[in-house]
Amino acid sequence: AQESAAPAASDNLIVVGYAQVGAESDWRTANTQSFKSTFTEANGYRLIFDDAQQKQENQIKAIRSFIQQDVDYIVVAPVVETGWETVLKEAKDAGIPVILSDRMMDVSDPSLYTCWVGGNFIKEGEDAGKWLIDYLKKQGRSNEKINIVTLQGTIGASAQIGRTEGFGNIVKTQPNWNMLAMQTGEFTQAKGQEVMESFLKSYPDIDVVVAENDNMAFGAIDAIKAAGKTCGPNGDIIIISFDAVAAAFDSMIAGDMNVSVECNPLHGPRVAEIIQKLEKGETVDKIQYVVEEVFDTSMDLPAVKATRLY
Amino acid sequence: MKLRRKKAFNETTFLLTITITLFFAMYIAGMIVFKNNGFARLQVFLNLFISNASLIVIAAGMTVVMITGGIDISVGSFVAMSCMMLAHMMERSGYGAIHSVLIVLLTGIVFGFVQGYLVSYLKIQPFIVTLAGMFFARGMTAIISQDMISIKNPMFLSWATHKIYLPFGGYTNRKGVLVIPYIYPTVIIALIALVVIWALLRYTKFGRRIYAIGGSETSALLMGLNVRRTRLFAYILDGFLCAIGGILFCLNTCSGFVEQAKGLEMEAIAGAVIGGTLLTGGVGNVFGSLFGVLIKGTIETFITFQGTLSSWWTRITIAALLAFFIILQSLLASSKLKKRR
Amino acid sequence: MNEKLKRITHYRLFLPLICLALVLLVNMIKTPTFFHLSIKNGVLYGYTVDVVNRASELVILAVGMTLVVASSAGTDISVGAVMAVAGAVCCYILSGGAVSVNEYHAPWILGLLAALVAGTVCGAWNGFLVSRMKIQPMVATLILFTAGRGIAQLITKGQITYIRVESFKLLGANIPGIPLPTPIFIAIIVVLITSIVLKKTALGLYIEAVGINPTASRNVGIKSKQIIFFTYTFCGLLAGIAGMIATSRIYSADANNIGLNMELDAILAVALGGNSLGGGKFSISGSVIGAYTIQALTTTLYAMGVSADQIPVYKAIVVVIIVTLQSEEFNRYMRKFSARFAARKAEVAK
Amino acid sequence: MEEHQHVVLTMRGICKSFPGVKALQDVDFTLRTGEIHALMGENGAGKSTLIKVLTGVYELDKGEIRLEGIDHPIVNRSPEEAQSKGISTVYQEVNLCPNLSVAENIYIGREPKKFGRIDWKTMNRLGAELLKSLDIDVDVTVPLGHYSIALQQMVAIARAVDMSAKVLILDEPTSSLDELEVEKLFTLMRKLKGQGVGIIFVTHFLEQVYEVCDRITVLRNGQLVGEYPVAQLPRLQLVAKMMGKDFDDLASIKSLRKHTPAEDVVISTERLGHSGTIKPFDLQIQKGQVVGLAGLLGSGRSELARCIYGTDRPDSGKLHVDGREFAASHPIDSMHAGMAYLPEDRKNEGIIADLSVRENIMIALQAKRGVFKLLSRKEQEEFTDKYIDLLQIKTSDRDAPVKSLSGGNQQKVILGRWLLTEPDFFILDEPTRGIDVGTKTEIQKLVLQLADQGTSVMFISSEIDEMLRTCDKMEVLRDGAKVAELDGDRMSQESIMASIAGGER
Ligand SMILES: Nc1ncnc2c1ncn2[C@@H]1O[C@H](COP(=O)(O)OP(=O)(O)OP(=O)(O)O)[C@@H](O)[C@H]1O
Ligand SMILES: Nc1ncnc2c1ncn2[C@@H]1O[C@H](COP(=O)(O)OP(=O)(O)OP(=O)(O)O)[C@@H](O)[C@H]1O
Ligand SMILES: [Mg+2]
Ligand SMILES: [Mg+2]
Repeated sequence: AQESAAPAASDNLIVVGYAQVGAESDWRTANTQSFKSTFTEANGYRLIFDDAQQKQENQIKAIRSFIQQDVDYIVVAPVVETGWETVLKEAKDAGIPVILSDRMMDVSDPSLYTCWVGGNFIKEGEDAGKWLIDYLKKQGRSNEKINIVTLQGTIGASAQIGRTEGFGNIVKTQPNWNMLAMQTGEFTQAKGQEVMESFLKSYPDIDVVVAENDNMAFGAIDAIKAAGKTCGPNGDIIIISFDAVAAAFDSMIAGDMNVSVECNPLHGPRVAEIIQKLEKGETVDKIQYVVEEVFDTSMDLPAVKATRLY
Repeated sequence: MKLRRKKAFNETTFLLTITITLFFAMYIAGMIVFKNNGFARLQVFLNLFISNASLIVIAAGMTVVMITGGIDISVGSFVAMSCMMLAHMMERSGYGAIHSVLIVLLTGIVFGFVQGYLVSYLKIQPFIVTLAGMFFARGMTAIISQDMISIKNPMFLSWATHKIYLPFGGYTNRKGVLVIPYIYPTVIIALIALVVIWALLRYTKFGRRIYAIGGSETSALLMGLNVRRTRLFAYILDGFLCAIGGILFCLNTCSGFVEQAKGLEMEAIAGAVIGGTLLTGGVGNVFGSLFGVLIKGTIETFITFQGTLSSWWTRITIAALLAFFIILQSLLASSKLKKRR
Repeated sequence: MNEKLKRITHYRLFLPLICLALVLLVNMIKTPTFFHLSIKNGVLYGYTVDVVNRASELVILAVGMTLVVASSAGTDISVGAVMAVAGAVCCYILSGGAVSVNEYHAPWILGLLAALVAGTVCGAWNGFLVSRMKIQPMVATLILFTAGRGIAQLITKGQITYIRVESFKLLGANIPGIPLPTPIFIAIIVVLITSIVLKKTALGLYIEAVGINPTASRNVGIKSKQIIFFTYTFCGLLAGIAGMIATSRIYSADANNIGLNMELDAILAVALGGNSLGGGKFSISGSVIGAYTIQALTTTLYAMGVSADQIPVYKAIVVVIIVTLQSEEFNRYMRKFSARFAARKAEVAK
Repeated sequence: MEEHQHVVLTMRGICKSFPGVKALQDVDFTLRTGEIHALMGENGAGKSTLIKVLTGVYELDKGEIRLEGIDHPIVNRSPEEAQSKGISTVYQEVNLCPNLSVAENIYIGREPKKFGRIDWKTMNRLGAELLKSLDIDVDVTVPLGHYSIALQQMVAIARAVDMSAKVLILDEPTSSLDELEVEKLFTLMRKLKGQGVGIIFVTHFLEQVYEVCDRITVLRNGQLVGEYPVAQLPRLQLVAKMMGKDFDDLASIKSLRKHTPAEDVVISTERLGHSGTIKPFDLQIQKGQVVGLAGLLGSGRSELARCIYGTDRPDSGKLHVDGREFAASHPIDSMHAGMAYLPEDRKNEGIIADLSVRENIMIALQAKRGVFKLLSRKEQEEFTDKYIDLLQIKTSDRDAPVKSLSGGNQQKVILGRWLLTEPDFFILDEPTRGIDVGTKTEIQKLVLQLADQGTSVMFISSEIDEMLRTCDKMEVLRDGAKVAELDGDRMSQESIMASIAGGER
């Protein structure tokens, strides 16, 4: 269907409909910003942005509305992975290519979407685990018994599933690591703190806290301090976190957090690249990972932070 | 005796007229504002029904319990539970689509029965009972499975994706594809359910009793109506409609996961109230609720067509339009009432 | 003896208290460490402290919700969102619009006042809709319920605004030298002031009268609309206070999560306290006990390691049991049943 | 005649108690076919309770109920069950659904059907015909709540009558009806009696008892005093039996009046009007004067009272209080100007049901003092006890919720509430509705006493007698306009009836 794409509308702009999840976190806001600053009229695009308020129903409605508005491309950052068969088929019937961002879609027919751009959550989890192995080795604690607790994200979210699985893969290889408990902190600071308080009372000797996003890590740090313990590179408890938002750098600089594994939200330029290729009629890779790094306190964090956009 | 009567008119009809008029006014306004973006296309109108089929049925159930003077805030969670049950049964437990659907319907009846029993026989406040119902259903969803389950059952998918084309209103889009207007079977089911409930409320003893107990429970009791049983049945009917709503919702989303259909109860309540149902009971009409839902849907369509709002402006705009509508309705109603005095 | 027992069981708060006791009893058995208290860094530390501490926002909201329910026979479902607005306003003022600051850009008190004003304004808006425009409470407050977090995000531009100043955390943590967290005191102060005002003035009576029969109340010279307006405004103010505590706990304005789903818990607290959601007679102390019961339940389930998204099931079961025990109808059935049972026993004995 | 009457209903040894009150103790009651049986007693004697026990609204504690044709004692667990056994009832407070149409209220539960669905056309036609036969001409498709209480009462009666039961119970059906309607009701009752229906009739109007009833059962304080054929129980004796003591006749009341009203005008209206209900109205009330408003149902008496008091805002004309122009924006303003208002719709506008007797009594004075000057608990209790005593309010406890009182006693509570504020101008809209003879006299005396102390009173009542006994001046209304103003000797039953009927005067 791509060859038959009609020349763009009278104003010659490429119309892109973007169905975003919501604005539930700083990460998401940075992600939205990345799209809004890439798909500008100056760059030859008209962006129709829709915010689903974290509801899949709303995204489905938005995609249907995009079809009626005759957009050239639909970009979706799905709220959830499942349940897209019907509406993607409608888009396909209308001849509009669909690009996924951030989360995958679980559909029976992969031809329903053109390609996917995003981070690799399992890899993030594994990176965190590998970092911990190195770190413990450096500290000479490789053979010590290490007690770990995990503050999980909202159960069912791709980030939660991927990070839990990735870190779990590494835990399995380390017989001296002991996963004491996993409980969801629903990706929020307040819940993270509440759950951590509970952990601290049930388990007196925790060595490592894995928080599946930065916000929960902040909450955990507060709870640890309130319990009269210390954390960070010079403390009793090692804090491992994900996302690496600006506040996480502050926390690492302050010496509270050990490491944060990046989850890159800047998908806009990457999607624009893909669209340009498609416009030229080229084929694109189905799965495209964005680059992600690991930041820890051994780096020159203030310098790194200055270069970052979110 | 010669009686001077206050001007003959009926609040219900009046509110309904306001709602319907405002809906069309709003829709036409949309066609004018977004005339270059295809708002006037038939499919946009049909999408209102396609996307809101389940909400229409659920709002009808909500209307029934609201007429009794009750409320049901468990519907969103119940829908999530229905979807999860369907997904889990078909994908993990090997049930067929038909069996799964029947089991969900039965669950709806049982769920309605339990809530109804607590409300009518133990006289516990509906808000609290259904709040507990809400917690229960949401938690149960998580207990059934914490995963996201995609439904791939071929029969179910064929129901979900079976387009029913309309013989008119087609157009060719910019990709050169001929787009013919269509609806899904869900829309037809929803409309049938709506008509059935309307007839039930208007033409059966059960229906009239629902209005009676909403108007005055003591009076209904003293007039010799079985208040408790009527109320119990109202909740059972509501539970059944929620189950249908859940199935329609699942046909639209084809998946089950814990966070599904969050806040659906508020949408259903808003739909019913905009449609002229009173939370205090005794007054309401399922067609009003239909238009209430459509108005909400139209507001959302505006937002997508607008296409530049950030998340916060989306929320604020929806709320502002809602406020505008509610206040306008209240002003119209009260000025009319004043005249009557 | 029997008389005395009867008097106690007829005491209004008897059942709510029993419920709380039951929840705590379960703890005693299931989680022996639940009642352990120790002192760390001069601060009292333990699960029970957590319960009382974490319940503070809920207690404050429940007080406001009680009055709203009593006066208007309706609920304010916007309180959670109003908390977020208050937090956002405060952080915006204190940060001067930046995403993260290490020192105040405006005096702390200004931020606090702004937050309270924001809460009050939101409450007044709800009050206006309910009392003047005669919109049904749940629908009237639905507007802010929908818009509130949007407004909060608008203020914070969709980002979490951090105020990394030690003194900002005091409201949500411990003031040095005082062994209990500050929120506990704030909750107590709110409850005390409200109760005293209700006791020492005719306000409580007015609220009940208006809730029971607004027309009759008007006829005896009570300004029903003003009373309803007042309760909503006050509820907004309390939501503002609760929002400040929640914000201070995480020293940041998180528009999406502050006060999330708190409205439901607040309404539940009111009902568990034995208050009718149909308006009229109310008991603040009942609602307060209700609020502590809910938090005790939540903390208990955490302590028992129940997964967060399954917690609602247990909560629902406990709630149903509690309200059933409180229901008069149920007690009537039970009395009848036990009478019949006694009769049968007597027959058998013959 | 007695011979071919047989017993249709017997109640033996009926007991019922509420927390703190023994409402019925060992009461017997017998109803025969084709008789109208008056159930008499003071407020709170237990009449309504007896009826509610019979129809299953309350569960009875002890006793036995037998119905003709059923050979074992029956227990009604709900009004539904009672109805199915042929007992149809009009309860004391109008108990219909305001949101349903008039026709539905008549037929709900037994709607005419066609093809299994409710046949609205037939229902509306039947409803209209039924009401027409009672000489009521209304639009039966309109929600009942749009009509006045009196009409609602008639609809309730029509409903009960139409169910053509074995037993028909009417609990104070006449309290809000005017004489013409009462006549219509009586005609109807006689017709049913002729058809062999047994009718239980509760009323506080003694004349009515002697007009239609065959037999009287008297209750006092929840106990049976006795059952008597009407002919053997003269009026005075009946009253003595009800009250348990001798009773000075009503006729002598007027002589209690010592002073004549002073000249200074307290309230005056100047073309006061309210669109649709009252036409421009001129009225002057002097200090210590009792002014009666007479007229048929819906003639606008209550509306006028409401406009003066400020619950409704007049939209034309002026109101003067003590010579100064006065416009109330809220009843509290009127209260500060010295007014008090006892509304006719007790249930919806008078009592605050869940509050205690004490709170109901003190609330108006409290509102007048302002929210911050709370009456001390001691003052509250003193005041309450004073009025419980003065008005002989029957209640188990001053802190009992007022909704647990009998209808008449609730009315006394409201009266006490206003007396406590010591008003200069007291508007009484049907103050004696649902009040027993003894108390009625007391209230009339009270009105005269108040007038003697300089309080002006506006008295609205459907009983012309009662007004003749108390009023110095009568205003007669028809269709919202004043048709006559009568005072002194020109005030008589005939002249008032003539004005109402619309003769040229
Ligand atoms: N639901 C109730 N709860 C408690 N007490 C009640 C209740 N209903 C009635 N009573 C009490 O029972 C007694 C009898 O009341 P009832 O209503 O039968 O009187 P009545 O004879 O109908 O009087 P009236 O002429 O004023 O209507 C009264 O003392 C009243 O206070
Ligand atoms: N039969 C009726 N049908 C319709 N409306 C009526 C009827 N009777 C009265 N109303 C309305 O009810 C309101 C009250 O009338 P109002 O009470 O002033 O008359 P009233 O002379 O006091 O009669 P009542 O004896 O019933 O108290 C008015 O708004 C009037 O228009
Ligand atoms: Mg009575
Ligand atoms: Mg009147």
